[in-house]
Amino acid sequence: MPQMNMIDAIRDAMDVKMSQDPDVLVFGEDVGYFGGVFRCTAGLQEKHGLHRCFDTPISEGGIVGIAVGMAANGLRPVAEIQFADYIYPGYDQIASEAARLRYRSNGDFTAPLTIRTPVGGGIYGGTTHSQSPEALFTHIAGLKTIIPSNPYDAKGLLIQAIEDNDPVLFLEPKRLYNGPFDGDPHKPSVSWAKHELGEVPSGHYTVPFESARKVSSGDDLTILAYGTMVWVAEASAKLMGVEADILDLRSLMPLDTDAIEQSVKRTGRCLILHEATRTSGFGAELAAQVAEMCFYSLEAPILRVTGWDTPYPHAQEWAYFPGQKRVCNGIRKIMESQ
Amino acid sequence: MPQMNMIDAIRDAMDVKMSQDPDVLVFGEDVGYFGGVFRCTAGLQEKHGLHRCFDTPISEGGIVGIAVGMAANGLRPVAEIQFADYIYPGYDQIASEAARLRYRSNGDFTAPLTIRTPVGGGIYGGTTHSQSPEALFTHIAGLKTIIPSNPYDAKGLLIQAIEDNDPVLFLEPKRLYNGPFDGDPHKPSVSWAKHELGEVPSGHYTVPFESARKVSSGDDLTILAYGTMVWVAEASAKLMGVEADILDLRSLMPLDTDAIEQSVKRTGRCLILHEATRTSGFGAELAAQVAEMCFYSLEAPILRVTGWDTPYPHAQEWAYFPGQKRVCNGIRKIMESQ
Amino acid sequence: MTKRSNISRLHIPEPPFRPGDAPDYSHISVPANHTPHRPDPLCEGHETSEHALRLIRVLRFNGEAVGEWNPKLSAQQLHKALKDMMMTRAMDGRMFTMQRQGKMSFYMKSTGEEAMSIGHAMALRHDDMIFPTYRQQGILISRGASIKDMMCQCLSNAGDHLDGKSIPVLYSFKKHGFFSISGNLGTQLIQGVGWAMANAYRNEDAVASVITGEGSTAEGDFHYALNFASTYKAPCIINVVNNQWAISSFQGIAMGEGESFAARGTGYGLATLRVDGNDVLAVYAATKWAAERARRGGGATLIEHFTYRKEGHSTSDDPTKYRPEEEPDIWPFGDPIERLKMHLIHLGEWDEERHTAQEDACKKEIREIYKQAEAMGTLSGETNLDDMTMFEQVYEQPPRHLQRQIDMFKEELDH
Amino acid sequence: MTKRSNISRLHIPEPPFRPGDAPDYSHISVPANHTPHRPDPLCEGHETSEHALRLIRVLRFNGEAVGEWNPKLSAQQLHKALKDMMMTRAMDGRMFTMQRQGKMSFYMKSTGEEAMSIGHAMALRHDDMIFPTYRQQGILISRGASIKDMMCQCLSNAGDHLDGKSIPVLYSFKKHGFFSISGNLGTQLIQGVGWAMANAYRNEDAVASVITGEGSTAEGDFHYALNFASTYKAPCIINVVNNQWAISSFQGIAMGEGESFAARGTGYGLATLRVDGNDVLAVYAATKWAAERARRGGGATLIEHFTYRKEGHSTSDDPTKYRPEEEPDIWPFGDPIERLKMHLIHLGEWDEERHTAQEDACKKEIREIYKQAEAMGTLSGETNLDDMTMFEQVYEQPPRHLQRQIDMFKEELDH
Ligand SMILES: Cc1ncc(C[n+]2csc(CCOP(=O)(O)OP(=O)(O)O)c2C)c(N)n1
Ligand SMILES: Cc1ncc(C[n+]2csc(CCOP(=O)(O)OP(=O)(O)O)c2C)c(N)n1
Ligand SMILES: [Mg+2]
Ligand SMILES: [Mg+2]
Repeated sequence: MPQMNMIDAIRDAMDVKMSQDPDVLVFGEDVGYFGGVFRCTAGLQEKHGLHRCFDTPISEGGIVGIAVGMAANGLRPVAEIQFADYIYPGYDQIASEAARLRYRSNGDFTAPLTIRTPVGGGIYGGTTHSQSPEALFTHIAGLKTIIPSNPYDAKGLLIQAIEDNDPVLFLEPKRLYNGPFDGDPHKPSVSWAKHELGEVPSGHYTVPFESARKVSSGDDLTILAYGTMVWVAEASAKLMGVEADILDLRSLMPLDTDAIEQSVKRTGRCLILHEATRTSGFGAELAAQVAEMCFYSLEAPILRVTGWDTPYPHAQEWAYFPGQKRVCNGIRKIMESQ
Repeated sequence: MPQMNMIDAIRDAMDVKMSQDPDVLVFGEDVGYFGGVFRCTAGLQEKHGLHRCFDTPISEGGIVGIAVGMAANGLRPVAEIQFADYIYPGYDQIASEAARLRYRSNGDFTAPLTIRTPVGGGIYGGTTHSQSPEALFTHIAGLKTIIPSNPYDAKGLLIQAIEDNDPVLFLEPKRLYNGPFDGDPHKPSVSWAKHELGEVPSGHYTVPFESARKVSSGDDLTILAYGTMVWVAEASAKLMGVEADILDLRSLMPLDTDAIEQSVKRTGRCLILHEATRTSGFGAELAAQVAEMCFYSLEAPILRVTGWDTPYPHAQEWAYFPGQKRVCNGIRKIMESQ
Repeated sequence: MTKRSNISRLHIPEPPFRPGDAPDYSHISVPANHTPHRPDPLCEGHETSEHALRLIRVLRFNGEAVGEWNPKLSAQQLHKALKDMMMTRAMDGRMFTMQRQGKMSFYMKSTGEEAMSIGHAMALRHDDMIFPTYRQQGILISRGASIKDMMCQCLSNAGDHLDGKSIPVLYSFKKHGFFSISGNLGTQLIQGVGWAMANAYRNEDAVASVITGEGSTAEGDFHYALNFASTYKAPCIINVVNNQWAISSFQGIAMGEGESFAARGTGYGLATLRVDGNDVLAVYAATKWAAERARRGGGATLIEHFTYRKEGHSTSDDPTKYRPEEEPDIWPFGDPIERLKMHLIHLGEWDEERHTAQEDACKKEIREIYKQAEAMGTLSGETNLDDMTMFEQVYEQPPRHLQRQIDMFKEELDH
Repeated sequence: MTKRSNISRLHIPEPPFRPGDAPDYSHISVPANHTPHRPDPLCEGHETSEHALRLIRVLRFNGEAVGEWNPKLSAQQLHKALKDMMMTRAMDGRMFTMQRQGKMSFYMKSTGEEAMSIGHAMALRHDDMIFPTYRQQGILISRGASIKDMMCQCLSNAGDHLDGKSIPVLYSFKKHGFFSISGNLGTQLIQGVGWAMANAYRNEDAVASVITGEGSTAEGDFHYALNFASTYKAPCIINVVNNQWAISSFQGIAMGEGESFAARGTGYGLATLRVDGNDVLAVYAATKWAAERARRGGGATLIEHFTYRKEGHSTSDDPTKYRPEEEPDIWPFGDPIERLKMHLIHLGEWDEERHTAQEDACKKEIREIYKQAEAMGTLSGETNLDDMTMFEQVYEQPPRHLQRQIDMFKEELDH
């Protein structure tokens, strides 16, 4: 089976769909001839033609706006926003338009579009190249929000997103593009080359939404994570020597609440991780649901380990990032409490 | 003491500040000669002059953008966004700029501005005149988010907001402009005229941020609410005959977590209310904090009673709105569980 | 109270007249020969930069149709245009009254602006998708949409195809090439450009027409639309309906020091036309020119339709609070229906009697249709809509969390 | 690989040359007499619409300074301009190398564009606030900011006034009238207009100058800035630095069918100038004209600075991947430093020897300053910054929830 990093897998997903379906086209800032600042669209213009993979003006609102119009007109546009930190000029077109068109027209018009954008820190990107804004989108009814943690899921979920008949926001943890990352920036970086999740089938396959991936099984506690934090969770659990039920949520909206409920009802302990700012982050929704669904099974308070309620600093990146130390403290607190 | 409705109180707050401080100016769509579609700025242009209360182009991004520049240059602009549903074109200027300027310049520049905007439903405004987007802003570090539930608080909190040296989003529950609303649209509407919270001192006074208002005291359960839902909470508790500790949060960011913790630790039961869509609403953050802070005191699951995860429908407005019936069901569930 | 003093160097534009002032627009000259020549629809964009500053007119006030822009419509087409404008006005009148009687939550009239809708719609193909604002109900009437369906949408009753989800006048009629109207201003301009790009991508020759009020040109989406339309030569028409008012703000708040809204397109290299929006033949001619340009690969045209909003912004405001009561009547460009009537009379095709008769007939027909529509329900009375519809069309399929909320709501209904 | 074929009607603009092509810009004529006349700074905006399509130039390639725009700077001013441009280039060179050695996370050069920064800064008053992009470090050097402080910001060390919060080159120097640079493109354009409105509101005559790259003109904020500046006659200068490239996208992606970026201002009724951005005297003259217009109540001017980005976008890209390697050298407008050098030599004020000597002196001085800066720490080694600074300046005072997080972090450090 071909071995791919996450960039290759994402590119391959678009390539597969562009080859299968003439209605699929790709655009965004620097995605055409250059192939994208992270290379996710490299070669697509050469292979599929100028009109199927092209550069846009630097206008995130315009990018999402034409995507809505194209999608309503029968195409399946895949738009790239160069960094999630720059998606806000397009926020109105996403929240008020893409996510609302089906509802306000009662199905007369729909917007089957996909917006891809890199999220998360770990590359010294500072306040405007590191953000994780997922919670600003999971609150929007009519929108789906997806975030893979590995090449295999990335390809399968992206193909699913392109085929979905509702608008999908596809978040790509940029720190995972080239390899898994356990949260320790001092270790030599690992690549996907020899990783089993770097084994990506060629051709078409999908990974369903609304279904979490079981990363590891254990009875000590449940750890809910997504994106980069999945790898930090795994490393931290090992470090702490706990048997953790780690769920990679993958699909934040819609969410696999069944998997969460089953796991926490069994373990009675729940740790929630995300890189985003704490207050009103997606962890809040997860904690609220667990607190309601699993109240009678809980043996310890639900804890959130997250980024701080500050912008993402540049030089203090690793003091902001919820690394193994912070996660281990969380695990310890949860395991100690009864 | 003068009796005011919420519109008068909000106008009076601006009038007081404009009279005291030449650096305070007011602008927005239709706020000048016309006095605003909800009349909140009526008479301010006539009294203070064309240059201190004026109309802007229909450009929420531009409105917030000039506010940031004016605030950085020493003024204290008060900008009106005609409906919160239309704030999204200004989202980037709020989240990336107003809320970030102080941090990224390490205090070299700041943005002491206030953005006023009406929120909430109950006036048959449909999907684009009814939204409650508070949770999209409480996630933004560097921003403060305030929402009053009565004329007295509205004036005191707005003066506080204008005097605050950080950007403040001031949300005005439009259904409360003319009177308290207990959630029953069939009852004749009540006015602020004879209501004690309609007694608004003339001149300058402030209501502090980060401090909740105790609406009623009781030992049966704690109800966390803000804006319109404060009144629905009070009516529903009465209807159910429970002794409820009802907190009007008023300041969502920063939040009065002490008041919440003390109350829930005493009552052991917590109901959270908001009109906004459920998933990733501000209720999620409240539930997460209560679940963590009060775990050992909780005798029942924390429940959220909210609007549904749909856009705010027009004709089905009262099926969407979390009225007394839905709130009473929540109270019943919480009181029944042990 | 009239205009405010300003003691600051900060310049704040003010309209020429406020309530209490005696409005006088004699300075707005309406020269018969103001009309610029009609260039080849495939000319260079900058060859139309002068057109952005002048005004394309066909109908003289005396009823003559003159100049090279005269589309020379058949009598039958002229009669249809007149009838459609009159039906639009009759419907607006009726719905406004019914809103005042509380039958619906809200309504918006297009009085004085009917020529823009009707002339524009008649000049386009039915497969040309229009992205309208809430003030182009005339397009639906011209394209033969069911007026009853439109009324049912406003009444949010069982006959509303939108199941009451949207507020009145935010229609959606895909089958009539009428895009779902958003309550958010401006957003559809760039969507229409995307729609047009999709047509070009598939090598189809249908065009898209997007419409905005002059006030909404201040939104970023207007800039996106002009920029993307220019960059990708999108086959579309970008229409600015300058009806002088944006709720209470006069056009100068959006315009600033600019000379016209059409001129906003010049810097983008778009073709730019400015047309007398109360002249249905001029609107038709300009639209035809732009549609041909777009269809033949010439790219986008920005058209400013210069007209006047005769009534309030909506049922929620009283225009005499911010502009002189008599301003609508002394507006120098006349009334679009009157002007087409004069033309038909001038052609010997029409007379006052028949006109009055048709006016009554339209009112009667509208009253009849309204009766049938109201019979299906009203917001004030019974909508005859199932509240459950509120959960439909959020997504193609309701995810689990929405299913749970549907169950919660059912439980709420049972309690 | 060179340009792509397109089998669709959807038009996608392409740059004239890609890697593998032999670039040829002989079609871009640089006529000495291309310069339009210098109107009264208080003229009507539309009197400058021609200026938006032509190019203001003062420096001939032979070193002569000609025409009515010639600011006739003193020899001392000319020497300062040259020195500041050379220092800017020397600093860029040094910082780029140090970034390559891993001393800092990122860097951006302004090579080829120094004239815009230096000429613009020299023509403004120190109390005129500039809203720059990340490519105007020359403004700080011209205004006498400490180069060591700038370097410390890039190194995120103890000498960084921003405590390492921001990535390299996103400087903030209020005391030098240099606004905090945002990583989000375009956002500061409308903020600068607001700043200028505040000056006017207080009846002060300081102006604001806002700067954007040509690619970023596609953001909504550019439209907001032009529109609000026009509506309120804000005393500001809106600068578009057209350096032909936006990372890998050529200027045509943002420009579309437009004729120039200056022309984008015409429709708003703004004054519009287009200037040879590699001609420091022309930049100075245009800026002076616009500043006088703004100061005297004439409102805003849009200036397009026509120049060329000689190096990569930043340390993160390799420009030979998307444009011909030789393009920077054959670009017909020459190098701004060379051109001023020629002028000084032409005046008998300078010669090659002194120039080479000054080049070495600048490099040496920069190396010295860098040594001192690096001594205060580097991102790769020790920043000597307290991680706790991360929690400062989120708000004026940390609210309780932030206090709790500070305690959590302290606990984390102890563990
Ligand atoms: C984004 C947004 N901002 C504000 C509003 C509120 N609003 C509705 S209509 C209107 C005036 C629009 O004026 P104009 O564009 O001239 O159109 P007209 O009503 O004159 O046809 C305003 C401000 C809105 N619907 N959407
Ligand atoms: C809102 C936003 N979108 C995208 C980016 C990513 N980005 C950084 S610089 C750049 C190119 C800017 O080009 P231009 O405006 O021409 O300025 P130049 O770099 O040429 O000086 C892009 C796309 C960003 N920083 N902000
Ligand atoms: Mg209007
Ligand atoms: Mg550029």
